[in-house]
Amino acid sequence: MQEAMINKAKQLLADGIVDRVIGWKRGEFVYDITPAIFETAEELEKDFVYDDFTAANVSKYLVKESKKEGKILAFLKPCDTYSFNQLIKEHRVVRENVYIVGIPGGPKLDAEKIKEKGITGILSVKNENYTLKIETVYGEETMPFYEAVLDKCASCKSKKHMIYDELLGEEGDVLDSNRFDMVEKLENMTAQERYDFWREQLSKCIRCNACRNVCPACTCEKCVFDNPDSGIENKAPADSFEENMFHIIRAFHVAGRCTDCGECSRVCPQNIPLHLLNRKFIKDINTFYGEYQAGEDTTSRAPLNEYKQSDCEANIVHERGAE
Amino acid sequence: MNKNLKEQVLRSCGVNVLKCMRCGKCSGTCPSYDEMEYHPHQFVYMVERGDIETLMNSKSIYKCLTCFACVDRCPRNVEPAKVVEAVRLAAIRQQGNNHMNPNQIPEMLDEDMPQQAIVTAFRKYIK
Amino acid sequence: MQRIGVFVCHCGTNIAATVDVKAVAEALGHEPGVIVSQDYQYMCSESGQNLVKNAIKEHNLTGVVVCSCSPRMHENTFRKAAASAGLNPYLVEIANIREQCSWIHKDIASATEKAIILGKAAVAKVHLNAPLTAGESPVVKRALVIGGGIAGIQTALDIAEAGFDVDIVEKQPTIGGKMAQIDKTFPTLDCAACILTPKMVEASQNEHITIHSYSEVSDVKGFVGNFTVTIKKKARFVDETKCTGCGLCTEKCPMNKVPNEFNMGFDNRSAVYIPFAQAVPKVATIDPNYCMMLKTGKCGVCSKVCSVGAIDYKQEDKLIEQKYGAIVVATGFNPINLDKYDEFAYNQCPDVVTSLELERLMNAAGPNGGTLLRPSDKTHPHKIVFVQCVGSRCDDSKGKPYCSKICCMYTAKHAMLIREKYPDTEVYVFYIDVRTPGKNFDEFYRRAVEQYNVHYIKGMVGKVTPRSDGKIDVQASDLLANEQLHIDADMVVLAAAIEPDKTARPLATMLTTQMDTNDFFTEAHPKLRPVESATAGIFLSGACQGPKDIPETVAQASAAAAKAIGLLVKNSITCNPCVAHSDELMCNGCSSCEKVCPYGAITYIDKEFKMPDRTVAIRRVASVNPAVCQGCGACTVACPSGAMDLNGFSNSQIIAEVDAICK
Amino acid sequence: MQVNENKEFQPLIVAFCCNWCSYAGADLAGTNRLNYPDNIKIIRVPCSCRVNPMFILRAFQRGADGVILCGCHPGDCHYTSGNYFTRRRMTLLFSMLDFLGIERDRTRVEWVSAAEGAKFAATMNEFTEAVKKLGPNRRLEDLRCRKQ
Repeated sequence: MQEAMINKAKQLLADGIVDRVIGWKRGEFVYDITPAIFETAEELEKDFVYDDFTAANVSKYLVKESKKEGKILAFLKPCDTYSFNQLIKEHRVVRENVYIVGIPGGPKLDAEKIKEKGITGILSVKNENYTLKIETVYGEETMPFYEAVLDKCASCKSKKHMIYDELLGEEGDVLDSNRFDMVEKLENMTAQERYDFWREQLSKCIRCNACRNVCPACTCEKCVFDNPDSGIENKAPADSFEENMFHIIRAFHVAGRCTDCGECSRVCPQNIPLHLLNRKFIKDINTFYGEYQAGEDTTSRAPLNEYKQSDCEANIVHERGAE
Repeated sequence: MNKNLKEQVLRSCGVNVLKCMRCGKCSGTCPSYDEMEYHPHQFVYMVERGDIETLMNSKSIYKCLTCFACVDRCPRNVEPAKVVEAVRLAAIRQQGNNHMNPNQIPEMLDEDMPQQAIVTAFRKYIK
Repeated sequence: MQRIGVFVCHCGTNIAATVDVKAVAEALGHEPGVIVSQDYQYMCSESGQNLVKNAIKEHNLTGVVVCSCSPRMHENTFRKAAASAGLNPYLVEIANIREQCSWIHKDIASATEKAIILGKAAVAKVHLNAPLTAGESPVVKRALVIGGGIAGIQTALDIAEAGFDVDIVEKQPTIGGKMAQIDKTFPTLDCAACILTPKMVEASQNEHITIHSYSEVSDVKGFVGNFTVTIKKKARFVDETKCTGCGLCTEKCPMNKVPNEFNMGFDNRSAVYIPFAQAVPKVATIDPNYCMMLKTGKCGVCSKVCSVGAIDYKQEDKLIEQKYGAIVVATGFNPINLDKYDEFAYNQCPDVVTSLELERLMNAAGPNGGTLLRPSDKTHPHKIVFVQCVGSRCDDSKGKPYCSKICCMYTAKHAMLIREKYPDTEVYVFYIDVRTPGKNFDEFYRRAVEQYNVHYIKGMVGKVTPRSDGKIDVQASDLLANEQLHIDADMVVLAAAIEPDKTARPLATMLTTQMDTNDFFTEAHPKLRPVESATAGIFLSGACQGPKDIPETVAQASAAAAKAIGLLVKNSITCNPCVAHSDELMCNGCSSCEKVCPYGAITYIDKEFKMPDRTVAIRRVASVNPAVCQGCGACTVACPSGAMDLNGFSNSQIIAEVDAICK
Repeated sequence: MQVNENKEFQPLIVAFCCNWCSYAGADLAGTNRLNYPDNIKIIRVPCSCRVNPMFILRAFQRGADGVILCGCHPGDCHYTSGNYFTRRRMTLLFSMLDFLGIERDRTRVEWVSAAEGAKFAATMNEFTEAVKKLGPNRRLEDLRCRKQ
């Protein structure tokens, strides 16, 4: 795939269709793949990477990139196309300035999960018939591919591209995913258990803002948490309440806009399952107001910007089962 | 008025009789009208009043053809045929011990008995 | 530094009996920024107000808090007092210590404590109050009426009468609407044309009224007092200014088998046509769907016979842009399509007709010259059955949930007219309820029964079956006699439900006005503002707002005109200053706010921003029109970045109140 | 949650009331001298849709034990549609607070018209009782503020 993508990018650059390419390059470690801009064939040859660790969603970068002069080529995985569509809906990207090549998505790998197995000093990872051959400084190790899959890929919702100019590889389908299983499990706990669960998780938050910075729905020019007039400005949580508040408000601000790309949890250095908050909103929206998938199209109204006279009352929350 | 009976009928037909606006289109459309002592709109009204025994004792419940013309044409989706059916069911259920007792099942089962027959027996056995 | 004055009112004993007002004044005097804190017997009295005014002047106050009754009662009083003393009226806050404290609590200690907290919240808020000035926006002295039926005509005439220019946009080639098709009107039985056509002529001759017939509204921009509307004048292929309406072209046109919609398709017209004799404007229109010249380029007869050279096959749709101060919607109604009611055999049998069709069949200018004949064989009908409530009062899945209101009366009218003209004809009316609320309405219906011997039968028709002998079998139940009937009728007339015109919904979107689920326009308040839409400057006239008969329509039309005139006489309108505003630096241009704004007050502009690196970036940002915004604040919560805020109830003000209460 | 036996726990409750219906309803309750507890402190907002979830969280942060939001009945909003948006927003917010294990009885939305003074008083009595039962808000509070 990587080869095909480099060739496609080189061709589009050569034909003058695009001026720049957003792709990925490798950082210090093999599993450390980050988005990068390429402008020449040479740069592409040298650094362009697309492998099992290439999970980063580049849609958000296009907010800035698409406003620059010239056209940019973006390789979007199915999940990324949802984010991109949502950004079009919110007028955050200039569609005409982006040439989208749809590429097949994951499942992508989570280096943390490999490390959890005690495998460190990773030099290279190869997938051979769904067994990972891992070369480390201490010798070669193996582990089953599926045990190292990113959480967000394990509950993949769709292999279908929502928007593209051109497609590399086969088009997939929208999947029946099990993504709400964990939300449901939590819902079935008692309030105290849920409280304990979230205290344990959210108390780990170090407010590095990685979730906010990676989130394709968090594209505000200035975040309310950085704005002294908003009344909730804060740079770092001083207490447990502020730990909660940041994540509640963030989830609320992206409610109905979050495409469930799962990047927030992927980048969280503390491994807080932040996507569960977003999924809770998605699940509630689906149950209360009908199925809605943000990013599926570019025109529909977000559920929070819409209403029906027959909507349920807020006390539905109180009536749902006992504590 | 028998409140339990009314509740049972309403539950088994699932019809909201209060939706009826008394237009009589059901009776206007009913092919068995002249055969019936009580007519479709009366069924709806009498069930609403709880006057169900009268209906159960009337031959009218067996005259409904369940052609569903009334269901199709009712402007307010009241579905009178379902009400008639529910009253008929209430009458059938009360006809003595004509239900099979679950305890009786095992001795009656044999290899060839179709599953559906067992289910049906719960309703109509003995009759 | 803030210099705040606090004034605690005793309200006689209303407050002072349960709240220790002196303690409240004392406690609030220690709040930061408060430099004067007083109590007084009756703060709203003239001497009380003078106390406030003098304190403002003497201490050069920057904010005033009055602890008294509900702000719904005296907020304006104190704002005016402040203004007269030179303090911006929006720097006054009220702490409600009567309705929400002294009147509901008995214990003096806790009531006093609560009053102090409420006062502190008001002080905290007033710290953040900004002086607000009500803006003004000019009013264009011209009105637009959309729809040229009786509602639109009446509204236009009334507005013109007051001396304002008014344009009527009508999508048909002539104004007149449904009323022009009606034969007689209830309950007086006078001829509809005789009372309508003079109004049509009056409208065409009024110097203040411009009629854009065969035109549609294609775009609406702007806001109250200053709408910019694009009107599409559809090509009629006839030069309106030249055509004299002589009608020669319509006689000579070889394409003369076009179903005549004015007569509900019972006869034919030609491809070039004038809808009816009294049409206004009386100008021919070429129907491009049938004209041979336009379709194949061969014919040209009309052009040859036209002595003034008015025919222009090259004419194209034209867009006109015009500014208006007020818009009146008068898009009217249509009978519903009866396709889904098979049981009435409307599509099978030509002798089953709707009431509007019957109007044409009985009209002297109709297809039979006023003699009522069966459409199928042109024979005289001896038995006619009327069916009421066809498609009205239904479950949502079966038709319209509402009562169409006019059917009971026009059916009585039809029945009566038929019995009067043809005493040998039996008339049956099947009804569910006969609804006749209106002046002389029930008397009218009783006359049909008692004097004209119309057979009213309570019960709905179940099935209509055309028979091979030409008769129509009508099967129905007579609920009162408790029997099922079969009537062998010659004709069946269906009182079809009425619904808003199909153009109403796209129009509502353009106007950002609201509609109910049945596509009727929603009035700003069902009781108190029945002819205004919730969008300022847009008024509702006639059946577009709900089913109405002619007198109600005319009454509402005049009411809408009065409201529009009330707006047009002003040179400018004062806006509520407590409106939303967007901080451009923070706005993402995501369009969330626009989606929740009920007034369409928010638009987006592309604005240049100088970036820190000295480049210039163009960003889409929201801009609130203060003349249109009503200050609900829905946008402030929809805005994820917090760029949107509300004057008078800003995020920081409300949070200051929360903090003061929760301290 | 343990309630102090000796001294009855007095919750602090913030009520956001829309100017046109509920605030007027509260005034009517006052005019009719219908008692409700002094635990209730009302903040006036133009419309229930003005209430940002941040305000509610802020109240909890600063030590409120319950927050109630009152608006016009659906269909009666002065601004025609504000309360419909409120309803969706608050449904989702409350559901989220519940998901985080915050006692659901600490939050409520109630529709009170300008004519329903009695309903306003009854609602406030009921809500205060419900919050009293839950005891002090420990799961959502700013520890710094309590220490003072």
